[in-house]
Amino acid sequence: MRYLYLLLVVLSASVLFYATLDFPQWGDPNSPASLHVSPVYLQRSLEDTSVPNVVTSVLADYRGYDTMFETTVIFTAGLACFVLLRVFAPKMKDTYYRHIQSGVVLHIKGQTTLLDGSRDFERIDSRWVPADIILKTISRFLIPFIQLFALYVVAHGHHSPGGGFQGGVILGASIILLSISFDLRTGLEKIHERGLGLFSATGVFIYTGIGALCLILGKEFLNYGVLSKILPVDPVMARSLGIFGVEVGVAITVMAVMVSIYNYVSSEGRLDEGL
Amino acid sequence: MNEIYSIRPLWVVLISLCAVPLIISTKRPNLRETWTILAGVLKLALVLSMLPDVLSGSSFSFNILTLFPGLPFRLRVDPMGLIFALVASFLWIVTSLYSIGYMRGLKEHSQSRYYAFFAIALSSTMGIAFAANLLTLYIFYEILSLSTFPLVTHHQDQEAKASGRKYLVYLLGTSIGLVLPSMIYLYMRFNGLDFRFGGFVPAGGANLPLNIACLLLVFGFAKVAIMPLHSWLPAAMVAPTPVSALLHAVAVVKAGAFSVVRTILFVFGEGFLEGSWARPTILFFASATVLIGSLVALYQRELKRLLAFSTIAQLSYIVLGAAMLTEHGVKGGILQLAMHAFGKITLFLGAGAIFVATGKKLVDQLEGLGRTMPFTFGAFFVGALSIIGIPPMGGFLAKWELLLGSCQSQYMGIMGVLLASSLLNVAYFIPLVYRAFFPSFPVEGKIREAPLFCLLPMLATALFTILLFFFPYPFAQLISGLWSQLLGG
Amino acid sequence: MDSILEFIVGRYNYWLYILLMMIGLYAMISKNNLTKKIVGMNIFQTAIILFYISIGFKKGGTIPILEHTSHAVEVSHFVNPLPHVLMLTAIVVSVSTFGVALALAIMIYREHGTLEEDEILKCLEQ
Amino acid sequence: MSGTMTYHFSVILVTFGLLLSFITYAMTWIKRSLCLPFAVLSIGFLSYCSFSLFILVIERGPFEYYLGGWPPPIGIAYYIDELNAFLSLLVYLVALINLLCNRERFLEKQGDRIGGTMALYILFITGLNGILLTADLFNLYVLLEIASLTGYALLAIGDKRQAPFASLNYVFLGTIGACFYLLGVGYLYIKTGSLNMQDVSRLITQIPKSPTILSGFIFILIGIWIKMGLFPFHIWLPRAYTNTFGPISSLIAPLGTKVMAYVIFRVILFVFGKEFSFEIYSLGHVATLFGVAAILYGAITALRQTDLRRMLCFVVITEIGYIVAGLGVGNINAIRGSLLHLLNDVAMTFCLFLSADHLIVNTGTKIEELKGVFQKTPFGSSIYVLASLSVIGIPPSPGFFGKWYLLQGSLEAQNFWVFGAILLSSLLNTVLFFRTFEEGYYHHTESPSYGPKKTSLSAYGGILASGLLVVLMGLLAHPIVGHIVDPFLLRARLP
Repeated sequence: MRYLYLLLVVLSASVLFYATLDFPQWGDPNSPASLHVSPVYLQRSLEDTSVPNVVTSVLADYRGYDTMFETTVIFTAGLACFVLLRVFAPKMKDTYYRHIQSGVVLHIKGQTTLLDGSRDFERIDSRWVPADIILKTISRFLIPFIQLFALYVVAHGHHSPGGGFQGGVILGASIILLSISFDLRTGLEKIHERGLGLFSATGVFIYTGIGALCLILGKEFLNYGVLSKILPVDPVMARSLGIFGVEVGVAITVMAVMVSIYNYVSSEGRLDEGL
Repeated sequence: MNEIYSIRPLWVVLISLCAVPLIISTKRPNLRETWTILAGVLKLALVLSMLPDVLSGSSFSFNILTLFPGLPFRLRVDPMGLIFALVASFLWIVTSLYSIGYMRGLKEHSQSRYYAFFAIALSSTMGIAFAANLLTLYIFYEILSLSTFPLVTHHQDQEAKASGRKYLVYLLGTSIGLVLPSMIYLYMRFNGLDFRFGGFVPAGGANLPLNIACLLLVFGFAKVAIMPLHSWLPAAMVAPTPVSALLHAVAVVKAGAFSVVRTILFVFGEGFLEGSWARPTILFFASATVLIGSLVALYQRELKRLLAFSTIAQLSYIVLGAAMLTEHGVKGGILQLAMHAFGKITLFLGAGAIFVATGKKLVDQLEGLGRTMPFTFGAFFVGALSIIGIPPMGGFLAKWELLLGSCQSQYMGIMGVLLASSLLNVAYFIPLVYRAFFPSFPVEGKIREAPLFCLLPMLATALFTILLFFFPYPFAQLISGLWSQLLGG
Repeated sequence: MDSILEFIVGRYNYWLYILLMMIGLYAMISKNNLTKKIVGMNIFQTAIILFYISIGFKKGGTIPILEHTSHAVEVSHFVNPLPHVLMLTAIVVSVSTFGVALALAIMIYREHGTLEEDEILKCLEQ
Repeated sequence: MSGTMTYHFSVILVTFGLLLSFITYAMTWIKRSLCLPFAVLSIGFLSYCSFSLFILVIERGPFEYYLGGWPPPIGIAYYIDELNAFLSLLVYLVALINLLCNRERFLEKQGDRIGGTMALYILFITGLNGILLTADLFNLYVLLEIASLTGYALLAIGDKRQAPFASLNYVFLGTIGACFYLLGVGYLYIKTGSLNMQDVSRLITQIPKSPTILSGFIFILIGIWIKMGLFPFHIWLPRAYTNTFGPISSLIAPLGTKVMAYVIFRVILFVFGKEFSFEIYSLGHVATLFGVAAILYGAITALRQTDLRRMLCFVVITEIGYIVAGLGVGNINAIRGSLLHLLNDVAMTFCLFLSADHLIVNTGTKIEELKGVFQKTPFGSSIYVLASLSVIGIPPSPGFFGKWYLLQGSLEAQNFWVFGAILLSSLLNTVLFFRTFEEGYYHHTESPSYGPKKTSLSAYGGILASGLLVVLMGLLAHPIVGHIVDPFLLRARLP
């Protein structure tokens, strides 16, 4: 059987090699790929959209429609994890609470939500291991900076490498860091499952909504230029702003979905203690 | 000859279909059967209403849909179709009345389903009769196969299962495996499949693919039960007797025979068949079927199986008649289509009446029953005589024409086949009837007849068998009209 | 000889992606452990990303971020932005597929208590 | 204004699908009980859009839609013609009927997760629609992934023991398929520099015999073939479709594979072109080979199945075989036949899976458990019979017309392999379906308590609607060919 697999792999590889015979040299500036459409992007990006980062302008404007679906793909992944993994009825029979100041753990037989509101107690898992103090301190210290940087990456996508996806991922990572270094419940306290769900839908909604807004204003879908009708700017700047709006939407969705995928996967959908 | 564009043919087809929802939704048996009878009467009336015009040489036609380029779903009423429609729609009423007696007498289950599928089967029979091209005919032919399946397997037991399987394998297998490819080939070649008297295939019988296509069509319409594709018919005798009577003496098998006649006369025609080798092949197989079918019938112990083999033999008469391609042959074949229907249905109804009254199915058990059931056996006798072809029964006319036709044709051997078969018919029918009336043991003479609903339809068909000998007017007229069309066209 | 060498060296990025891709493909079809298969899937997808990105590269080109002042853009100075854009999408797709695959793997583990394919199949046959 | 608005329906169809699915999911966190009614309304609205779009295309002929206002090859374009507009209408109709029919069952099965499930449901059909309408090779890939990801997730709902594993297998194969497609697109891009279908097709004619283009062709084909479940790339299909939740199988089985089959036609006829595929490289032989193999394999393997839904999966494989074999024969009638069959198959397979699911709910998944089901639920069974007869190809059901053209085309091309395989498989399908009919039919009991499980009126309505769809497709076969399939073939410059 193993030989069959190897044969299959070799077969595919040989087709790949065969295809390569005809390829242009690596880095050849005169390859067809570099001559047909891409020069247009490089030449027109500034005058069309006033965005110096051509990757961003292609991403969110010339091929903005792809990117909308790309965001939807992310959203879908979060949705899929929700549908597949989320268990609404927890199977845990007993509940454990920890008194924060003293570290005493209360074991309560049967389900209870009696102490959930109390600030002195936190609900924990039976296999709970106290979070490390060094980890906690450092991450508490780092997370604001990470988040600030994330916002910068989102906002500065027009001028430097960055944009919604990258920023969103960094933002999500900061929250995941919180969940890892403390526990999942702490992360969920900062941003609840409901919030994540709504955020993930809102982000994509912003993207698609901006597109639909262009439609309502009488032009093609995602034709940001028409936004100048409602914004006090000229069509080129309107495109730039449109791109920015879209990037924000992307960032929100990516952040929310990243965190919720982590939440569902790490807790097998129970959203209890996590890793 | 003028064509009348009218929706009437469509109504003839649809009327029994419209009755189906009524039949299914009605819970009360009386009302349900009223719907059936009502639909039958309306259908017959509609068919009859077209008779005068068709007799005067017009034809009705109606386009329903276009199926393929140059190939509409089209109905057309010509004399030949009208003959078949007349026979089938008239006998449907008779059989429906009979069914009431039979089904109630035996307290059968699922009677609504029974009547509903019967109605669908009749609709498709009318469709076959009025089809204007091969594809339309094929469509109705398939619907007929499928709608009769629940009727054949009505008892839903192991025996019915085996027979139903055979029924479908033969009928669907041949129609998909043989008719469909042949039809597609013809369509590809001639860009249309419209029936035309004299055939749309041009003369020149040596063409190999066309010969094969012809044979595929003739054998593919396996409802005509030419050997070796006959064995579904005896198997289908597990059905309740009215089903056997109407479907396996009239609607289904005649639909097969009708399709074959259409194929021979209206698709390929004289010009092509004259020199082809397909024709002798057909004649050979049909003759063999006539002889073997009659011979096998001699050895049957079960009455309905005997009748089934007799049917197999008699159906091939029709094929023989059409394939002879002489005036009298064709006329005889088409007359046989009508006459055999009346004769055989009488026999089947008789068999059913015997079963309802006494529960007896085997030939041996009939001995002496003629004494207790004189009317039933009287009718049975009339039917048997008609099948044999003895005047003054309608069957005689058909045989007469067929014999005349065989004299005209170059195949004199067919005459021998026909005569030999008649003798065999005598051999299996006459002793049966004789022993029923003159048993070898004494029987007390108390008359115990079948229910009235069974008896009356049977007597009616027997009466018609005789009447048709004296007044074959509509049929004979239609057939001559058909023939003059050939000469005119 | 030189031309062959040049052919090989001049296209080394392609050889790399083929190698990477075949590693991924082999892992995907031959490994017994579902996690390994998922990892193989990821390698497989990454190889394609490498392929696309290398299409876009131009010798002497820099990242496609322009200056606001420059008017005439010398196209050959900037690498082709389109493959980057496409691959951003492909990366996202591969992350999402990875997420869904992990979710499915967790479901499988929950049900069968193992991620070894043969054990699962044995379990399913019963 | 209304005219331009209908013009925008092409994009509304897809993007509002997204918007509505986002809202459906968001409702999970606001008011869960509204998710399902909202989803039904959304799909209803989208069906309406799709219907208007179809009418527009029929009236005015095909048109392009530039997204973001950028003309292709710079931007992404939609290309809407009669065929994909009609297919998209079918997709929405199927989704709508299926959802209406199975509302209660979804709610019962998914409970609090219903919002997410409905969002996936809408996203799935939206993805399929995007695939149908787009004229951009890469956009097609992204939408393919949306349809696939939602498909993986939806298929994993169902039998807990089997479904996730089957779905994960599908993930692996589906990813290989999608990646092969992506790689193929990359090859085309490296040689042409464009992603727009029309543009690529223009540029390819200038470099006819390039190994790269050929490899791209091969990879794209294999990628799509994996996705559409063509033998021998079908291995994911039976397991995935068998073990999933019934209403999901009746959504995905008819739609997923057929839309991918459409992509094959789109790519071969409109990107690579007839000359490239059939004359320079002999796609005809390869496709015939695969098609005939799929037909025979599907028809024969189906006979061996004991599980009803699994049996139907092999029927799907056979149907895919018809479509590919028709493409392989390559003359106008055969391709007409396979496109018509593709359209009809959406309706037929849907009706088949939906009614079979109804039977399964009433009895069990095994064929032998069907005993007496015809008596138990005569209505559902009769629709099942209707759909099966259509698959067998009894006239005047839709299945017959597709087969007719396929047979005619293969006869004209004197391709007796395809001709024979289609006839044989029709006969085998007859045996196959009558085996299930026999189980359902020959078991008569007199007991009055022998009724179907409680089924809501809307479920019966849905099954009836699916049956009507089949009947309608059969009756309208000629106009469909004349107004939908033939213009498509004309533009593909097939004689």
